[in-house]
Amino acid sequence: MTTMTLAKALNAGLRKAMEADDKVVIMGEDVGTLGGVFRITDGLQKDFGDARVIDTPLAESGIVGTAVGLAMRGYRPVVEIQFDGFVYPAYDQIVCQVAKLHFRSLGRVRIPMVIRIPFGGGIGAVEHHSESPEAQFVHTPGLKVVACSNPADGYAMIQQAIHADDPVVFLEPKRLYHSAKADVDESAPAAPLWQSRVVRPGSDATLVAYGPTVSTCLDAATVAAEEGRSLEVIDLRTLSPLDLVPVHESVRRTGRLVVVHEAHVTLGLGAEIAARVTEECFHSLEAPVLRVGGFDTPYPPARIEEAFLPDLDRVLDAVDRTFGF
Amino acid sequence: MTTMTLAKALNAGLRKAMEADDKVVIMGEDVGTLGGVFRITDGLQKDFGDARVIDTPLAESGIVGTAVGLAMRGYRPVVEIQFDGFVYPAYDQIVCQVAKLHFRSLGRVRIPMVIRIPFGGGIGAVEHHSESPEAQFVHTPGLKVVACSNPADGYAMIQQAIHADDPVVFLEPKRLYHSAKADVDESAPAAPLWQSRVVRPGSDATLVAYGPTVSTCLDAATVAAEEGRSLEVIDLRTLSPLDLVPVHESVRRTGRLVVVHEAHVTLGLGAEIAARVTEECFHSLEAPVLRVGGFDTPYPPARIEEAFLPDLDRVLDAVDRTFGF
Amino acid sequence: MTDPVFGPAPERVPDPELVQLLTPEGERVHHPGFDVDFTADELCGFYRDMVLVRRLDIEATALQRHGELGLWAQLLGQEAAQIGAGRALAPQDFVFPTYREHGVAWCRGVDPVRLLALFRGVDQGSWDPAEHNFGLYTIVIGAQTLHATGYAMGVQRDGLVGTGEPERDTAVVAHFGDGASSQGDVNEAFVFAASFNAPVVFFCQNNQWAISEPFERQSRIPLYRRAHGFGFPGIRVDGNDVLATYAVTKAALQRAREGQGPILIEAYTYRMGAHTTTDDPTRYRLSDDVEHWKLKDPIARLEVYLRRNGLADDAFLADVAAQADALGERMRRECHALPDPSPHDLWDLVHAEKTAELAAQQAEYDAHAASFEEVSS
Amino acid sequence: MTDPVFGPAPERVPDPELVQLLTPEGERVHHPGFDVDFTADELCGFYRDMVLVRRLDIEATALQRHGELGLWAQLLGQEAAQIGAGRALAPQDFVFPTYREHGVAWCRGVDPVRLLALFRGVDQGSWDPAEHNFGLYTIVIGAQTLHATGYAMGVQRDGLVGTGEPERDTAVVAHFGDGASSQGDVNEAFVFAASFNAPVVFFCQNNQWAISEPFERQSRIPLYRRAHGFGFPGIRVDGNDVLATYAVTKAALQRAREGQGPILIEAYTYRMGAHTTTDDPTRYRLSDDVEHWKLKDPIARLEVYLRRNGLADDAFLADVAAQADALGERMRRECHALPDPSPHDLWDLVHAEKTAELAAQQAEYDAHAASFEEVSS
Ligand SMILES: Cc1ncc(C[n+]2csc(CCOP(=O)(O)OP(=O)(O)O)c2C)c(N)n1
Ligand SMILES: Cc1ncc(C[n+]2csc(CCOP(=O)(O)OP(=O)(O)O)c2C)c(N)n1
Ligand SMILES: [Mg+2]
Ligand SMILES: [Mg+2]
Repeated sequence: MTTMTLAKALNAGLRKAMEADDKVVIMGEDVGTLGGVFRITDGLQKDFGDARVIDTPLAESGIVGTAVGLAMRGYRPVVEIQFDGFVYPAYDQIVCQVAKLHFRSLGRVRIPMVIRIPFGGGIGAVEHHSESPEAQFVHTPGLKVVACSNPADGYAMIQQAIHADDPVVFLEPKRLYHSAKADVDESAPAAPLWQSRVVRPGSDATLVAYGPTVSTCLDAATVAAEEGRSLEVIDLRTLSPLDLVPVHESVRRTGRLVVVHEAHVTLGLGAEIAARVTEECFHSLEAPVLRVGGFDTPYPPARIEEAFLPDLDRVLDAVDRTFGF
Repeated sequence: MTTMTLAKALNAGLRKAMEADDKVVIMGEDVGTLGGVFRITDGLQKDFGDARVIDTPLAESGIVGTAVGLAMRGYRPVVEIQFDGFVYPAYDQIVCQVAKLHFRSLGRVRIPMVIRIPFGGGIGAVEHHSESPEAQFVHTPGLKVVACSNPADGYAMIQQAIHADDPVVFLEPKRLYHSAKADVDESAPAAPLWQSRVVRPGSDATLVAYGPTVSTCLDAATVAAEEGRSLEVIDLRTLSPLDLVPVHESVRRTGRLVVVHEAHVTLGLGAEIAARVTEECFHSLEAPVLRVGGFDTPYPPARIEEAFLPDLDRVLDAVDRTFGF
Repeated sequence: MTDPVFGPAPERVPDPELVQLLTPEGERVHHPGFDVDFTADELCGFYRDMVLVRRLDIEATALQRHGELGLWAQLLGQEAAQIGAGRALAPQDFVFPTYREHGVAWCRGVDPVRLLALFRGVDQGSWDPAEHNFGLYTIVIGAQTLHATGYAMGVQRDGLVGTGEPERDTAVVAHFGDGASSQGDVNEAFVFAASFNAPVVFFCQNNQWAISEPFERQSRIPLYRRAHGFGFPGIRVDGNDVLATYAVTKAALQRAREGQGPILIEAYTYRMGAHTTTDDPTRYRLSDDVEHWKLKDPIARLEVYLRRNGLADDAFLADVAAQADALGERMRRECHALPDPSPHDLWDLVHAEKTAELAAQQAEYDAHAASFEEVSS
Repeated sequence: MTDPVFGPAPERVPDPELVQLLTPEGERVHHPGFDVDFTADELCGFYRDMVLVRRLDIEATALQRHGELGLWAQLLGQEAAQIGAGRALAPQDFVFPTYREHGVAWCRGVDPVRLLALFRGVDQGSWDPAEHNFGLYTIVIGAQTLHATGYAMGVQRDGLVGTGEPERDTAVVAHFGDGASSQGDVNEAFVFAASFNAPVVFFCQNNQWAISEPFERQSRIPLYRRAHGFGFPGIRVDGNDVLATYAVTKAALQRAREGQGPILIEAYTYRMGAHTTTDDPTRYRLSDDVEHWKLKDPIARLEVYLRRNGLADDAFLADVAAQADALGERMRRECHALPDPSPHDLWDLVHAEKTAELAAQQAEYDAHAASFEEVSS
């Protein structure tokens, strides 16, 4: 059991995966000597050499495209996209190649690639550094998409994602990299990667979140509890496939659901969850599923990002509204 | 009043827009001498010259990126993406530049660009030629997204989109290009671009569709009528902004809604419509909003695309299911 | 025009000769860099290959006309470029094709019927890339050049470059077209290959056209010179000359295997047919042009050479023609017999590990399909 | 090593001299292609500009350290490249910057406080591109090079190339870095610019680093030669020499305005500071390197030259220093005074024509905000 930040937990997880399988290679901009702009790959090039931790030319399509070739040659590339907003030059390779090669080849070609993306806002950054692009990947068949929300999950999930034989978009809540510290039990058996998890039980309404908004929801539940309202909080963890079993179970008890994410509300994950849960739990719902997310505007300048991001007040406000139907 | 195919109607609309404003330029692969692989720009280079109808090098990011520059210089570029599946190399320019420049510049920079995309399946094509990428653009603030479903709309909407001061992703149901013939009244006043439209009134359940699935839904309504069930069909026309006013009005009467599109169900437009309509019409709904769409698999080989695409049976089946709740 | 300040524009540098070993008239010429001797067997083999892949192409085109294929991308005119490139490979080399490399597929032992299946819409490529060391056809222009570069980086990591053992040293070929040279991905592949000195041979078939756009829209200088801007060699070869294409590719592959890094070959050729069976080239090019290139036919010139030098007699030529007939007959037969895929299987193919979500969608589909069978029975 | 078959690897061609007009020691040298005379006013102007933008940079860096800015991208060491490029412009020319062209912004009359606002997180660029003929900062690496090329195609369509009227003929500048040269977009910009012969000057500040990656990761040959692969000229200039940068840029712009098409300038310089204020360059580079480049300081060499030739006296230098102090003081003052934006306005900025959808979201936000004001009041 060690106390560590999310950044350190991911670093430790990557190291573990590299030790376990020498086909694991890390690729990206500045991942070598510098250890990445967030230091997630700190020290790995020193210990595993520059054939396994590769500083690439500055071209995201090139990074993902060459990673496809490495995967076809039997490697397990772990690609770092420096910031969420810079994944788009690689979008074509991800959507048309990474996602489709298994299908296209009738299952003969596997692309066990992990695409790590530091995502979300709240760090006071300039444009393109605070995006939440997950919905677009979840809409793309062939990709799997997960998001960690705490150091213990970060440590376990990155290893599981690397171990998986399918391409995984791995979302890391960048604003928690160096803030969230927690105990990581490196020898504990990890929960399956493809399961969501109830992180706080409750009975009056359900909150669903992932990545950076899990802690927002936990805070909201604490405040709500003081006001006598019991909120259940579910950390989705896996966005594709979606594991809504615990959500359905919860909503059947609470009758009320609010989904919280930083991505734009329109066609964000909340839309899909609302549609599925309404279909599955139609007669249990006391109110429509409500969504709290980033507004349908581009991510704003840092001085007003707090207004853009879902916060405790907007979450509690939505919970209130579910009681108004 | 002239009877024409959708392809001819779009061609006529483009010609009209070019005559009306000499800042309108057309760009793309093979749009010049060849008139585009679907002949939508047929004859335009001959009549307007190669400074206004530009055969570009084979690079979609280059096409959209240079169109941004032309827009900044006061032009109104109409970009043709040859097939839906080839829009992804331009995705970065569309999402990070086209969509955001107005916002980023505090409204000083306008990008009155139209990105024409022949979309959808049903033409027996090879991979990447039958995609429905609309959800990803609807999720992107700053873009407007419309889809035409018939020649009269094609003729009017393309002109309106070119006239609009914002970037518009213009989706054309390629499988209807040369099949759907209809009367186009070139002098009739056009309906506003940003409005959806009830194309068949009904009272028992509501179908919402756009582009290629409008005719599927109209066929379904015809069959249902024979079986004594009255379906209202709404052609969305505008996907971003969404105009759900007629949908809400309809659902308040029918209590049942099925959304039909070719895009993958998960996080397709149906998800957003389900979420919004459920929130707006919670107490009117007799059943959850159901969705009929492409499966969550990559688009399949042509010999089985019919199974993948929403058809009359799947639509009617979903309607039946809304009566089962 | 020489710019007084910036010096000669680079396109004014005299173009080094196209590498050619067999003239359009069937005359064997020599090139100092590629002083190769060919055995009669090799020459006859090239001839047979070219005749057979031309037949393959004609047959597939006919099948499309008869509605058996949804589409066909013709290689007519590019036989020498493809057979030269394909036959130069060592077994361990790996090839990343576009959608038109039927001749290379042939050399790699991919059954032509597998190509038909793809264009018929039965599947999206059903050969095993690992079995043939031949990747799947790639339709998104240029994407495969990055895959090739990454694969070559994998070969480096496997320690299979520069060992000096001919059985082990491995090179990778990235095929692409003149149009593709404009794509960002192709240029990024050049950057990565140069940066990592990857053992990849970029093989561009400049067939003068990207659908309706002439080569000049993509580049104002010969394409092989693009490589110079990235710091590796480029060379232009007569792509209608199978001997030259073979010799140049072989040398380039050897160079890559030895660890000397990437190289760009521009095989200068001509797309004699339409872009694909849906295309109508009369809309954008002169038949004069096509006639001009007919005189450079890759098969005719080798036939003249073989005959003139007594390397092939009537019996040999008749035998090749018979093989072509047999191939055509088999293709027709087996194409008709290709079974349609089952929609049921769709969900099995999405991932290596199927998800519960997709299994549920599959079950739903099956139930729906079953209900229809009930109704119709 | 010369390859016996493919000829000399292109990187072996002797590198033509870097264009330089002022040595690091402050000696004026001559270059046959750029035989330019400068007036005392021009030279003093360059000096003043460089001193002021260095102060601008230092001041902004300090503001970041004090928490007033979220980030700052330093130009330290690149003053000559930027002032040379900026002062060579004609008023009608249009510039597409990256995020580091503070010196060019200065030349284009953009108030430095506007740059602070962006890095403070108040906005994402609040100057009017059309007013200054200076586009917004672009953070996505390379994207702006395509915008520049398209803009230049617009200039062509406006008939403002090769008219011979110096007031009308227009060129466009695309700034980018050495790292950016690897991006697909930049190479596609080269393709488009060459294909359409667009009046665009690609101006690459090769400051040797892309964050922590040395230039060698991006290219194994000097970058100006990339242009040759696309069929247009490239030239390398001493980017720490304001005279040379000015002269080369001026000639390149003129060439573009005359209709001779694109050109690539590689301004060879060095990023003396960190990549941005969040970066720690000690993790990846030697201080020796930095020391070495200090000897090539762009301001010091011009100061030596001015003094030695009696072109600048103490009074002038003191005046420039005073101007720098005043600038610094104003930046501090006005930075503190920058008002925060209002979230309410977000929805007004998304489109030229606001949608009902966004108006509704805006109203909802306003109601929510008002309810909080009620609660807290
Ligand atoms: C990214 C992308 N854009 C557009 C297309 C449509 N398309 C298919 S082939 C082709 C022309 C390709 O020309 P070239 O690279 O010269 O190859 P060739 O067909 O001549 O063999 C185009 C534009 C595509 N397949 N992929
Ligand atoms: C598409 C994209 N990928 C990654 C980044 C992150 N990033 C910002 S600056 C930079 C290095 C740029 O290097 P260079 O082009 O040499 O310009 P310099 O910063 O040296 O001026 C990187 C990788 C980005 N902004 N955009
Ligand atoms: Mg071609
Ligand atoms: Mg740099």
